[in-house]
Amino acid sequence: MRPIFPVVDSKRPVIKHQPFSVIVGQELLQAQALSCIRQDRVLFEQLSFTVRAGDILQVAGKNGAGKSSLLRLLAGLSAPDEGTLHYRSQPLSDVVDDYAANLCFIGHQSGIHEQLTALENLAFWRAAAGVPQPDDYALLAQLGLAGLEDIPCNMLSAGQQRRVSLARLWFTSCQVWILDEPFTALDQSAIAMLQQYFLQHLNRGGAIVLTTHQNLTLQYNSLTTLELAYRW
Amino acid sequence: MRPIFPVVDSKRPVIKHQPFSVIVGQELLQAQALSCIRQDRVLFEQLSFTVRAGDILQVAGKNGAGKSSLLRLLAGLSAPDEGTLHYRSQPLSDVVDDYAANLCFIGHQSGIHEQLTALENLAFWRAAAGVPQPDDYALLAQLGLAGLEDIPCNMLSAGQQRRVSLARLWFTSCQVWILDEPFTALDQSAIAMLQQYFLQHLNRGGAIVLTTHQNLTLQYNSLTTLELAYRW
Amino acid sequence: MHFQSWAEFWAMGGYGLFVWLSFGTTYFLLLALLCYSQLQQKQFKRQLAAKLAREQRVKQYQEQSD
Amino acid sequence: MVALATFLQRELRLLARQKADWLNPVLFFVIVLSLFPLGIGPEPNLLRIIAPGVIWIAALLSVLLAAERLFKDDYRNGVLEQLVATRQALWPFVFAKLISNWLSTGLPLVLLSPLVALLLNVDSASFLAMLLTLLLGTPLLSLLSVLGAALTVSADKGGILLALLILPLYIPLLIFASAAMEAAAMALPYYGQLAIMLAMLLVALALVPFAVNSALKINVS
Amino acid sequence: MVALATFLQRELRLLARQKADWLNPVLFFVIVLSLFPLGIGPEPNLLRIIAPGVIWIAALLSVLLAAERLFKDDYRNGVLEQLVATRQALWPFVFAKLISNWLSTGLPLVLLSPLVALLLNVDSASFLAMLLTLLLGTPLLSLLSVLGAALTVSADKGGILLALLILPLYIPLLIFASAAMEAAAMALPYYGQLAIMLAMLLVALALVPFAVNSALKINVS
Amino acid sequence: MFKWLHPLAKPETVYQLCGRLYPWLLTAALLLLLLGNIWGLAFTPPDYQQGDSYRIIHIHVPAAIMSMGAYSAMAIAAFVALVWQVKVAQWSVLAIAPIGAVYTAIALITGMAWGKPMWGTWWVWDARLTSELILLFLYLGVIALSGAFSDRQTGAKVASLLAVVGVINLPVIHFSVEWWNTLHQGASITKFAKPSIDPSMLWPLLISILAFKVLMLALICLRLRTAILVNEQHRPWVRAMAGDQ
Ligand code: HEM
Ligand SMILES: Nc1ncnc2c1ncn2[C@@H]1O[C@H](COP(=O)(O)OP(=O)(O)OP(=O)(O)O)[C@@H](O)[C@H]1O
Ligand SMILES: Nc1ncnc2c1ncn2[C@@H]1O[C@H](COP(=O)(O)OP(=O)(O)OP(=O)(O)O)[C@@H](O)[C@H]1O
Ligand SMILES: [Mg+2]
Ligand SMILES: [Mg+2]
Repeated sequence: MRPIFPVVDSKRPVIKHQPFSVIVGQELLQAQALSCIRQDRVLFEQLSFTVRAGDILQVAGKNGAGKSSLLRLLAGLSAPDEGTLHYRSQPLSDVVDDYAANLCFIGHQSGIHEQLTALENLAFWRAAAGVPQPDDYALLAQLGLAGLEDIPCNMLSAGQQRRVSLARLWFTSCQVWILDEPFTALDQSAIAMLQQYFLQHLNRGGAIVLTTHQNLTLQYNSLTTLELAYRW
Repeated sequence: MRPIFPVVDSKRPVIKHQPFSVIVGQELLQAQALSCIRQDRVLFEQLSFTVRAGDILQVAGKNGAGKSSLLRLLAGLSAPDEGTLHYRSQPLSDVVDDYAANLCFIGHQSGIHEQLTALENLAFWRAAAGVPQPDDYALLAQLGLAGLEDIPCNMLSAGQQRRVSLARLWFTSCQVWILDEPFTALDQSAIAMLQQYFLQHLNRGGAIVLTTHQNLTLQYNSLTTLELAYRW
Repeated sequence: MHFQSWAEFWAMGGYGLFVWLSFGTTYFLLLALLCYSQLQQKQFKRQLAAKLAREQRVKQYQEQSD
Repeated sequence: MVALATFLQRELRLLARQKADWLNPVLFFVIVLSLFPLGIGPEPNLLRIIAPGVIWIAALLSVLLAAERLFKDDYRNGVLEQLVATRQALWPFVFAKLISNWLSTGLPLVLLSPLVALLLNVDSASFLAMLLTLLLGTPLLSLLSVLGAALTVSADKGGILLALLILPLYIPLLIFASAAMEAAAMALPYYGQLAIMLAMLLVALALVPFAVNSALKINVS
Repeated sequence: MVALATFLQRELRLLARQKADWLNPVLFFVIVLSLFPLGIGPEPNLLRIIAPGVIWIAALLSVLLAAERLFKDDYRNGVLEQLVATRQALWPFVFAKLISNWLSTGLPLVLLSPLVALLLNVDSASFLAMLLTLLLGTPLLSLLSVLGAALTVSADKGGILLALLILPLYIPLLIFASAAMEAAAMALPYYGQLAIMLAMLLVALALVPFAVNSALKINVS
Repeated sequence: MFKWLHPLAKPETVYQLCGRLYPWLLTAALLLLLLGNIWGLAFTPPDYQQGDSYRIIHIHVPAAIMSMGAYSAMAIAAFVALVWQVKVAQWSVLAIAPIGAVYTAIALITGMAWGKPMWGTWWVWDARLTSELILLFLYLGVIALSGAFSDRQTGAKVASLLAVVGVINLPVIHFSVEWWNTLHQGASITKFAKPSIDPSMLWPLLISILAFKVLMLALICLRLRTAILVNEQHRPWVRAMAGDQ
């Protein structure tokens, strides 16, 4: 049985991150001459960029420009029509397992099961990530979900569901985060908190690729914006 | 068969709105001492407000404050636990059919069928609203979906799907719009266009109730913000 | 009293198995339903008390963090 | 009426797009029927005796499988919610679903009946009875399954709950339909059974749409 | 292993939460079985003859119906997509699904068999055979249905496509299982049939997880 | 006219009323049950045809009759709930359903245990047996449906709708099964015809029927109280009560 009255102390850091072996500025992901074709339409062509440890890459562009498609390519969920991807200077296909183990991808869909409670969803993702020792009450309280830990997620509001989904970022030890519109449905305070946490991750040597239609409001050291044009 | 190359003239107004009989400033919706209980938690209590023709009411608040729940109450989808709703000074339950005929509700979900094309979805909603004479190619072009009219909506990007869903606002002749986070997934230009269109509707004597976590950027004459506190 | 002895009573004229099977299951099911319903009520009352106390704590926590 | 026509057109278009939605129940029907000779043994007499019951059980199951998805998509993407908010458009929507459901599952079963008669050694007298009972019975089946689908749209559990709800309601139909076919096989008249089936159909036709309507309203609120 | 345990726990918790997920297949099984006497007629002898085939067909259908939802939820809300992105966690996920599927559908059918024997007048010799075939056959059934569910998870068509994919694979199982029960009813030995069923089970156990794994990967990309 | 019923729509009143009635009803039911069953088991002569096996009648018939009675009670409550939106009625639907299901199961089990010595088989596909089995399925359907939604209110409403639909279907089932059976069987189960009951056997039977009825009322009171608490847990009076404990 779980304790009914978890001791919540919001000052204490919830997770002690084991720092991944980082050479700051090391090249993590290199895209060379990527192109993506959907429905016989070229979304983008000859796209090359590099993501280094400590970088945050914001993929911008109008609706339908191909941001989500690019992110799915980077996450290894689909293969580029042309061009190559390298992870730590090796072709992605050779090191796909290493890469996957170091990657946290959260897509348009939240990745939480609606019938399960927030706690149970977190336990699932912990196990998938191989992270032990749950301290999820504190984590959820920190995310503003105190008291909602053990009701099925379909009874949470849109933004609360999103918070549960993003909670994964707080215990993952992966270096590369790929996030498709993480700010959807979040209120302003949650967005601010999330961005603060992004900063921490970058300072630890992590890398983030994300899309969002809202502006990133904090001061990032190495923010790159990749503007995709909507091509017909 | 539909013409393959429809003649699109984006200058021409797509729909001629039959102006609803409006007395500007007339009281449309009155909420008196509303309260709402979800999962045995009181989300809000003793909430009273009035929506007049020409008003725009932004329901604000943190995630889980009860914004969506309030909007569903106002749309007649669920009944308030306490308090009453009046439409044009009559109890809502007496005039529910009149009210429904004058109401356009678009919720968190987009209300478009993923297997159908944009055109087919619009045809469906036209029929439901009882609006004849489709000129949907022009409308979709105006919404930036030119060339995407006849592919199934599950092949559209998130923002494009949202645009299809919102297209309904362009042909409805309803006076009251209730929109739950209409800006989700839209890019900045689409948000600007939508707000411009809100202004038109308000000037015609329409009324809008909406939620959004982004700020409304235009100058509205009678914008009211209703701040719901997150209560535990 | 129709039966002469207890043994005869339990035997039920050779139909003991069927008679006692039916009466047994009947009483068992009725009793189970009764206990289950009562248990449900008790359990819920306990849950509610716990929930109220928890609410208190959440309020405290919110006040602290404000 | 305009709305009904448009809605029906939409449903038919969806069926044309997702051919599996009507092809699969039919194939399922045939496959389940062909399982019986395999499971029970190929003696023609035995097959003929069990044919009426088996045909109707297979028909039920295939219609049931198809019904589950009937409102699910429209519920999930919010169409249903927004239709309920407009109220008057709900009626044509329900009728369009009913009609398209029968067209896509009941009608193919009727058209398929000659093949089935062949598979299970049904003689020509019972074949006529089978055709007639299918014609009368499948619309009733559609009505019941649409009702079941409407009751369970927002339920967390899937198809089996639907089956559980519908099967008791369906038993009278099964009894009368297979009785009619048996009577036909014994060269007895079976107008009585057909009349009762017709009566049940009419009653259901009058009542089920109301029930569906309010079930949908309850489910989205 | 840790992951497998957690995942299995998650599945079991889901089952405990959605009791209907395992109760309904069982009820469905019973209800379908009770449809046969209603449709075919209540003569005990006839029922006894068709019992083996009917029991196995009902078992198939109930497992099939339950399997449909197996991956659907996880697909729709993006769990599957994100699991595939992590790769190594997919294996325990698949095994957890397999185990929980059998626990929630196959096992209850085995436990229910005495009742079924009663309903359909099965004698005690065939009852033993029925128990044994169910014990060997339902895991195979689970494997096949999980495979079907994985293959169809992103298909827009629902359960019926699954049924189509699985039913042909299932025919050998049906034939051997009902042959074993018939042999038992005639007091003949039926080790042969059981051995073949065991062999099929082992082969499936070795191959199906791979197939499921790659089916899931293909479906999300 | 129905003014006196009005307070009964108020959950708190019903809660207190049920609380007051429950102990009395429960003791009365237990006493009546003991009286009827002991009388029927030990103090009546055996049936000249069925011997002592007929004593099963003292639970079989009450359970069978009340299984149907419970359904009508449930259906009426469901109808009231749907038409007049009376919340208490809605909760009583879910309170009654398990009771009805248990009674039906008892009728089935005792019937089977009686059928084995009388007909030589545990189960035949007779009309009355079959329709009782279907009744059990209907109950289970209502229970399963009410539990299938994450929102309690929706579950209760949908289950009420199903209960009402089921009641329209009940006579259809009844007659179809009756009619279906006579086509095939009929002769083989003439034993099922009403045995003409001796008054000395009738009294304990009547008492047992009454006992089952009163027990049902008691159980409804108990379960309805829980339902009221669960559904009104946000009300001050419930909270105050829970805080006291
Ligand atoms: C599983 C088996 C059985 C079931 C489901 C069953 C069901 C029922 C039902 C529903 C009733 C109430 C009828 C009414 O009030 O209209 C009933 C009454 C009765 N049953 Fe059974 N029964 C079963 C077996 C038997 C057997 C084996 C006997 C005796 C040989 C028997 C004797 C009676 C009698 C004497 C009555 C009361 C007479 C009457 O009210 O018409 N039952 N049973
Ligand atoms: N599953 C798919 N199959 C075929 N085409 C697709 C699919 N998903 C997207 N597309 C096409 O690719 C284009 C880009 O889609 P994508 O989802 O990448 O856009 P996006 O930049 O993420 O837009 P948004 O800001 O709306 O999320 C769209 O115009 C769409 O037509
Ligand atoms: N279907 C439901 N069943 C039970 N409780 C619910 C349900 N939906 C929401 N709630 C509860 O009601 C509260 C308010 O939810 P609501 O969706 O109204 O919030 P919101 O203000 O729209 O939040 P967001 O900004 O995240 O969309 C939530 O905290 C949630 O716990
Ligand atoms: Mg996108
Ligand atoms: Mg909301």
